[in-house]
Amino acid sequence: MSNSLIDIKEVDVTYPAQGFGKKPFKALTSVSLDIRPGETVGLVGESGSGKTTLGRAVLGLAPVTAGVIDYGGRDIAHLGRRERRALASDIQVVFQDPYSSLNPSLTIEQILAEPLTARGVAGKTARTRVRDLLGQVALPADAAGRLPREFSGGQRQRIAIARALALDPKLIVCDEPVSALDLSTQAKVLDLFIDIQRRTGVAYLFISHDLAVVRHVSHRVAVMYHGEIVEAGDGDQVTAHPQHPYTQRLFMAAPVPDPDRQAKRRVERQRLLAAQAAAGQA
Amino acid sequence: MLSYIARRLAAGVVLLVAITTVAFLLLYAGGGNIARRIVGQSATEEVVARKAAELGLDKPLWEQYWNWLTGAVHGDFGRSWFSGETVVAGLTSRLAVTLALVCLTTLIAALLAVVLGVLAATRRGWIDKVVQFGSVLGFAIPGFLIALALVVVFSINLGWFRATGFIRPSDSVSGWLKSITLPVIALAVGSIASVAQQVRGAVLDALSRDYVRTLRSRGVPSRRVVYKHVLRNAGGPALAVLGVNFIGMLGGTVIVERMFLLPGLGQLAVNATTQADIPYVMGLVLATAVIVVVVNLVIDLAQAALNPRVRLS
Amino acid sequence: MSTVAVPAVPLEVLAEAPAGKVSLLRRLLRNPIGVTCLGYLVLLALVAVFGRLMAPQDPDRADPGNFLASPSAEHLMGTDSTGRDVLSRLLAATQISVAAALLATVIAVVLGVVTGLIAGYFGGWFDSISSWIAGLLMAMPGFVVLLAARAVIGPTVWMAMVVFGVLMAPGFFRLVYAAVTAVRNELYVDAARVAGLSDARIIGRHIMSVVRAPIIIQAAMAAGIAVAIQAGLDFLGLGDLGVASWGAMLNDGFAKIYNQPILMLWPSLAIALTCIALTLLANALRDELERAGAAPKRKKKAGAARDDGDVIIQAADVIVHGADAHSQALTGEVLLDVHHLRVGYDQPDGSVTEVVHGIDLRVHRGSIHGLIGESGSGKTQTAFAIMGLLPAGGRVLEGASIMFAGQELAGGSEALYRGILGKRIAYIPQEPMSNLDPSFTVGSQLTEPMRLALGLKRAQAKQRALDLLDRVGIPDPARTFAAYPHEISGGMAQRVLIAGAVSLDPQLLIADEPTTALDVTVQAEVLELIRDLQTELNLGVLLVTHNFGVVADLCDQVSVMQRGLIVEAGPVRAIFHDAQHPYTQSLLDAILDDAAPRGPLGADREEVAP
Amino acid sequence: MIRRKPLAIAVALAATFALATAGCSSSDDSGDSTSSSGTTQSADGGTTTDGGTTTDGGTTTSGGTVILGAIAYPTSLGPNGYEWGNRAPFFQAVMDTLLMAGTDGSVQPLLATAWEYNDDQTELTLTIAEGIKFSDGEVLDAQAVVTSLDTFKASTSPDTGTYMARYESSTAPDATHVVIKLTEPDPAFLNYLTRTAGLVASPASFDNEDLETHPIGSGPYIFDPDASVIGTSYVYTKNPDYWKPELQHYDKLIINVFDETTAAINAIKAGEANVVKLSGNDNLAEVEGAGWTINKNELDFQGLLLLDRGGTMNPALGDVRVRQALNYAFDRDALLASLGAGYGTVTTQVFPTSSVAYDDSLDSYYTYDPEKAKALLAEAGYADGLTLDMPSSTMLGAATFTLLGQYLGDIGITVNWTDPGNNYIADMLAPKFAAAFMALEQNPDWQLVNFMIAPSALFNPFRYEDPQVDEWINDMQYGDQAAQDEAAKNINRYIVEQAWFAPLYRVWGVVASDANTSVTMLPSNAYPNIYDIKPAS
Repeated sequence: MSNSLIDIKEVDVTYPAQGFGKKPFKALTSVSLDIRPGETVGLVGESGSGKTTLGRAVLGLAPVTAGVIDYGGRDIAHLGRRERRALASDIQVVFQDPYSSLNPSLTIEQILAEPLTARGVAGKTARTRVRDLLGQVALPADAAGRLPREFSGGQRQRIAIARALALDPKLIVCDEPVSALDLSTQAKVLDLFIDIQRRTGVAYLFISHDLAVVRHVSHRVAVMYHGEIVEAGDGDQVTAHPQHPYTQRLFMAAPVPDPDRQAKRRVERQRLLAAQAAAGQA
Repeated sequence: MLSYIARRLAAGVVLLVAITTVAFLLLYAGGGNIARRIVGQSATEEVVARKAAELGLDKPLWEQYWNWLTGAVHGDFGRSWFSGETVVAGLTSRLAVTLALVCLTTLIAALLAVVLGVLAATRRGWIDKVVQFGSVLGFAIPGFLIALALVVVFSINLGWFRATGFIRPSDSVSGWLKSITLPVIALAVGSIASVAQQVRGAVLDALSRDYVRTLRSRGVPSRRVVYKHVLRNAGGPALAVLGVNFIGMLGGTVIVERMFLLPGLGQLAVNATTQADIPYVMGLVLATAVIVVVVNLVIDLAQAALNPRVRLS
Repeated sequence: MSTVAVPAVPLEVLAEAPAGKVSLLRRLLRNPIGVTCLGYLVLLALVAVFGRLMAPQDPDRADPGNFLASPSAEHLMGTDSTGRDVLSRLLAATQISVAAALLATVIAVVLGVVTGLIAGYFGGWFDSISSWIAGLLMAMPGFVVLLAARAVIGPTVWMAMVVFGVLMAPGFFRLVYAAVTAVRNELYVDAARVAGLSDARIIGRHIMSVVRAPIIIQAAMAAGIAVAIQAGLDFLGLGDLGVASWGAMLNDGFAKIYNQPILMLWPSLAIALTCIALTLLANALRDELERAGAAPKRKKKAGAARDDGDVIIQAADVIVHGADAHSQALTGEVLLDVHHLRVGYDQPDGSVTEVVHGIDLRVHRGSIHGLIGESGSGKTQTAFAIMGLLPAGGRVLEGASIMFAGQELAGGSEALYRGILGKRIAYIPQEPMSNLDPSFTVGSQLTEPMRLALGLKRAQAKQRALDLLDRVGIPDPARTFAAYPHEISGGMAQRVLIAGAVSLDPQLLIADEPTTALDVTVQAEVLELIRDLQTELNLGVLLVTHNFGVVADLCDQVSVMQRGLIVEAGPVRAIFHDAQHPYTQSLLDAILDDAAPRGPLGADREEVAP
Repeated sequence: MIRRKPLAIAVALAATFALATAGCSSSDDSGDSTSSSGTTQSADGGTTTDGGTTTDGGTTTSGGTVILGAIAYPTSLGPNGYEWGNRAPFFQAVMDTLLMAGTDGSVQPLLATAWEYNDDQTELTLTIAEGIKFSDGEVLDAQAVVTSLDTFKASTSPDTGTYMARYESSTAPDATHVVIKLTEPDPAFLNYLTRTAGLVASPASFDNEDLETHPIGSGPYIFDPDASVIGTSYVYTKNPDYWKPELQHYDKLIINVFDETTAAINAIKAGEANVVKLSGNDNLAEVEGAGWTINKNELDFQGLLLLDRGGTMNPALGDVRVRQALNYAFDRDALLASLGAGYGTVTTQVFPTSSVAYDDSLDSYYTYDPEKAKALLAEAGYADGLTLDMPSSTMLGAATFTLLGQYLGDIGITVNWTDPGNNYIADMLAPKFAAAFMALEQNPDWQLVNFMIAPSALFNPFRYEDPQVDEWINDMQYGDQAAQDEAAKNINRYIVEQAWFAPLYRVWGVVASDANTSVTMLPSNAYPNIYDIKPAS
């Protein structure tokens, strides 16, 4: 597509073997996906499906062994360290774990100013920007001088978002950004994501295992299974009327927060499993 | 498993060659006029020259090393330049003493440390403080002070143990015990507490693991959980510390050996090295390096046996 | 996922990465041992710098007419074997000894840290070579190397310390190497990389900040060892007796131990005190780090800090819904009756931090009672309290009652629980992997309680375990029985834990977030299993969860917990359809499942506010 | 402060307390000599009748075991390691010497029952006792003696260069006579035959592979290599067929090597030895306090060797006034008290008291007179002081060099100390230093002259020659006894006046013995003859 921001084409990721006599591990097989400017593409899958690897491939943190990741007309899958660094202002990340994604020994200001000073922004300008960023994620300005451990999970995730925003990126890879959060916090953070997107026009590659979360934030959704994308399409299409047997199972497995509807869902799920087993579908 | 051991041993051999080469070069660089030192102050220069020729010290360095190496490969490590005994015989008798010392110390340290460490971790309170404090003291008090205090009290004043000398177990087991008890205590004081400290840490760590609670929820008594499950999981780190201590003690016994007049490796090491008794030092370096390689291998194997997640590769 | 095979203690410290340097120093200053040691070391540093100036007499001036004098007004510590003033000498010697120890330490740190950082961060050939050299150095008999080096370069204390520094470097190398390889894959390092930081900057900023504290600890230990080694060399007469150092003084004193034993006291004291101070300082540092590291960990689990301000929850009236048609159908006897349960943790200062503030809870035989709440609400603490398995320091406070099948368990000892845990109350934990002992096979962990509690023979226990594994849906029970925990998947492990929980025919099952760590499809299967077992064995179940879907799927009764209190309780339908408490309502509102999908890009319609 | 306390405290294991107790119990022992009863008890308690390298008290009047303590061990028990001095007992136990040193300084017969020089003193005929066998069964005859002499001559023993310097050859005209040819007269040759030069080993043993660790002789004891640990403990058992049983006093003889003075003192206090050579005299009170006897001789002098008397390296030392100034610089009494614990005699001469050349007025020829020293230096043109390079060594104790440097500094001489490590002696003899501190053995006259005075002497590395002295040396070698004595006296006085050395004091060499053992010292050797170590009657 000509108007896509980033175009992932038939990408393979293979991790080299650990030690002699072991097989290399192929984490992604011929994955293709595109993201348009200002769009959220949800990526759903269970652990080991390769969804996180795809995010890391986009970030340049996973070894792409085949295929192309086209960004702004050039392949960013095989950049050198220096060129990759230059991309920092375009592609950013928010990780799942709000505890290990912030260096515990740096203050919030140091963390947020880091991408700025790395690009040569002067200290004073950086400080102003940090204050601005904290405002954007609805944290008080006095947060700047404190350490990550003084914040709750939700607040930390806001800090991580602020860091991702620091360089005004075009794309943020969000790797399970709310799955470690409590229910009520999760909703607030998701709204923050959507709000920021509306204001800045940033695109998200939004990775999650939770169909409900993905449906809530995504314009389009792709489903991953065993290192491949098995189904992709508009959010409500994929999440409400899944076509692929795996997506159907996934849809049925999530319990509905209503005792009576869930009782029905349970029966439906059993029926689906039986039908799929009969049809011999994987 | 076997191929792993073989690979480790092969790597060990490479290590040995490297170590002996370094040691040889060091010794020669620092040897000075070795022949003069062997024959002493009153010998004439002519005798010195004759001594040098006798020992091959007049040959080029590479030739001396080659001679040593070919001899060593054939199991001939030569004779000491300062005592005339064969290096193999000398090392064997010294190793018997030092290994007895180190093994006994390690054994005692391990047993006591495990008991103390577990008690400190599970009971906390005063015993915990004693272990913590003891480990600091044990680390800080120079070994010879402990040795001296032991001699003054238990051997000179009470006459329970020997102050000097070594009795072989083949001659008299009780005599052997009398001659080795104080040195072992002197050596163990330092390591018991430090190993106990490590065990304590490892046990505390293991105790905080989720499976401890789950096991107890199934009705497994907490004592059994500690001694069967926690201890096994804490065993790895403790073993590593014991291994390090063991290796450290190989040379570190020298002070105790001197104080108690034990014919051990440490004493030999000091004498041989200061005199530049090259055949002896080379044998010594080789022997200790072999022990180090073997001990490390044994520790790694033991850890693998304790912890199924450690893969040998 | 796996925190597997991390080699124990030092990494434990750095895994709980430290807070900033400043605050660590500040905390150290609040630690009485730490401040004492620091004080001593500062004093030592002052003496090292100004010692010669402070010396009342010329430390090198011998007085053969007045040797081995006992302490007197003129010579406060007496004189040595050549009549030099011991006090002056001790002051002067401090300089040499401290400088020597510093030299060795600095060399070890610089060498070990630089190579460790490079090898650990970049890996590759430098990694292989430096690791090999470190191994080589560690296999060298250190003492022999020191002696040989002494023979080569002469008996100067400085060269000996340089060599010793090199010998100690592998220790730092390994420490830093292990730390770096552990940190290299931390998310914040990835984040820094994505943020466009150069490698040098990442190492300097992120990696160093993590390895810094362990390095300081190890350096303190190393300095102590260097002091001791230097003294040891001097003691053996292998040192540099020409310069005044503690070791040289010790050597002199030891030679005269039977003439003037007090001569040995002063250098021994200096050496011992310095070693003790350094070791204790290292210990204090480590303690502070562990404390600092433990704090957020606890928060993570107990969740003291929250997003939504500081609302203080009073023990207001619990909103209790009456029974409905569904719940009336379940009329099993009351299995567990918890009344006014309070859980507190003893603090070092003697106070008690209360985390559960007096709750009532009832579980009937044959029914599932859901305890729902967000992290830190005290639901897990409640579960542990019922089983008498609160972590160290935690206890059930006065006035609580936990009646289980007519027996009071509150505050019960281990002996009281002996016949109850496992046999009558069973537990399913949250994290399947960490709840299996990694060192024992699945089979041995399953059969151990059976043999202990039921007195089964080995073969009987094994048969029962295999049956149970089969029952919980494990495809190849024999293989799983013989496997170690790390060889099976998370879903399998959870099934194993469920099998273990029901293995002793309990009446009450306490399941603490039993599906949270599992994938959705696996979760559905495990929920299915729990429901089947519950019906089959007519169990009472206390299900702790934060997931309303799970509650809707399984529970008959629900209690909603917030901040250590139950705010609303009742039959499951009442909670879902008729929530009264604002907190319950806000939770239900946050559920996304019923929210409309966002739709394609450009549809540009209003999002549904949660 | 009393004796029970150490136990309680040492159990507590507090560092400083442990130290203090070590202090109390030792320093109190002097006043607490009853404690020696405890010590003796553990000695003759001797409940450990273990074999091996142990003691069991050795309390019996004849037979039993005697345990000796030594401070040095031979580099080899074969001819390449032959050494006397402190190493004498190791050899004397297994091998007989041709002649024996008497406790009065005389030369006594042993294997050789008679000896005779020819007129020009270049041929020595020895008569060998008959019917003696080595412990391996070989016969000890004249040919065996010749083999031993030749083997020693060809060996790399430290002694061979000195003792065999003038040995040309020897022959055995018959089974009981040995004729030794010298290249020139050697007045000390008979002395040498009481030492390493006179050791006779089984000729068959010279071909043995284990010669270095298994000597075979005809001596009173047989070496037990299996029970011994080379370098630490040497075990000898009684030779049942010994030809001169009156020299045999024990069933078993053990020599333990004490590297550490404190270990030696501990052994003495714990009663784990019978006779101990002490490496220093710091603890004599302690030893006596344990009920032991101090046996002493004065054998070494300690002082500065002013080697560069010709001024080739340091011109200042070529000036006799500078050398004399060096002699006036030291307070010898204070040095002896401080460095030698007061056990010794200050001296300014290098000849021993046993020598005819000895003159007790020469013990105080130079007094402590720094003013005079400065005046002499000024006179020699060094009013502003001078610099002297000297070696130092930790082996000789740090205190020595501190004090020497200080005294010299007081008269304006700055010493640059260099520690050559293991090469102290090698560098001194190279020669790399104009002067050096040293402890040298005071041998009988002719030996002494050839050791440190003659142009070819080992400790005359600059080969300094003085025609006057050369003449006296010639008299000593070729003259009759009276001429020899006269020459020795002249040499002694001359080199004191010329300040060839700056001797400080003679130190006691002490061999301590317990109550059960009697020891008679030799005037000329550090260690007594093992024959002179007997059960006390």
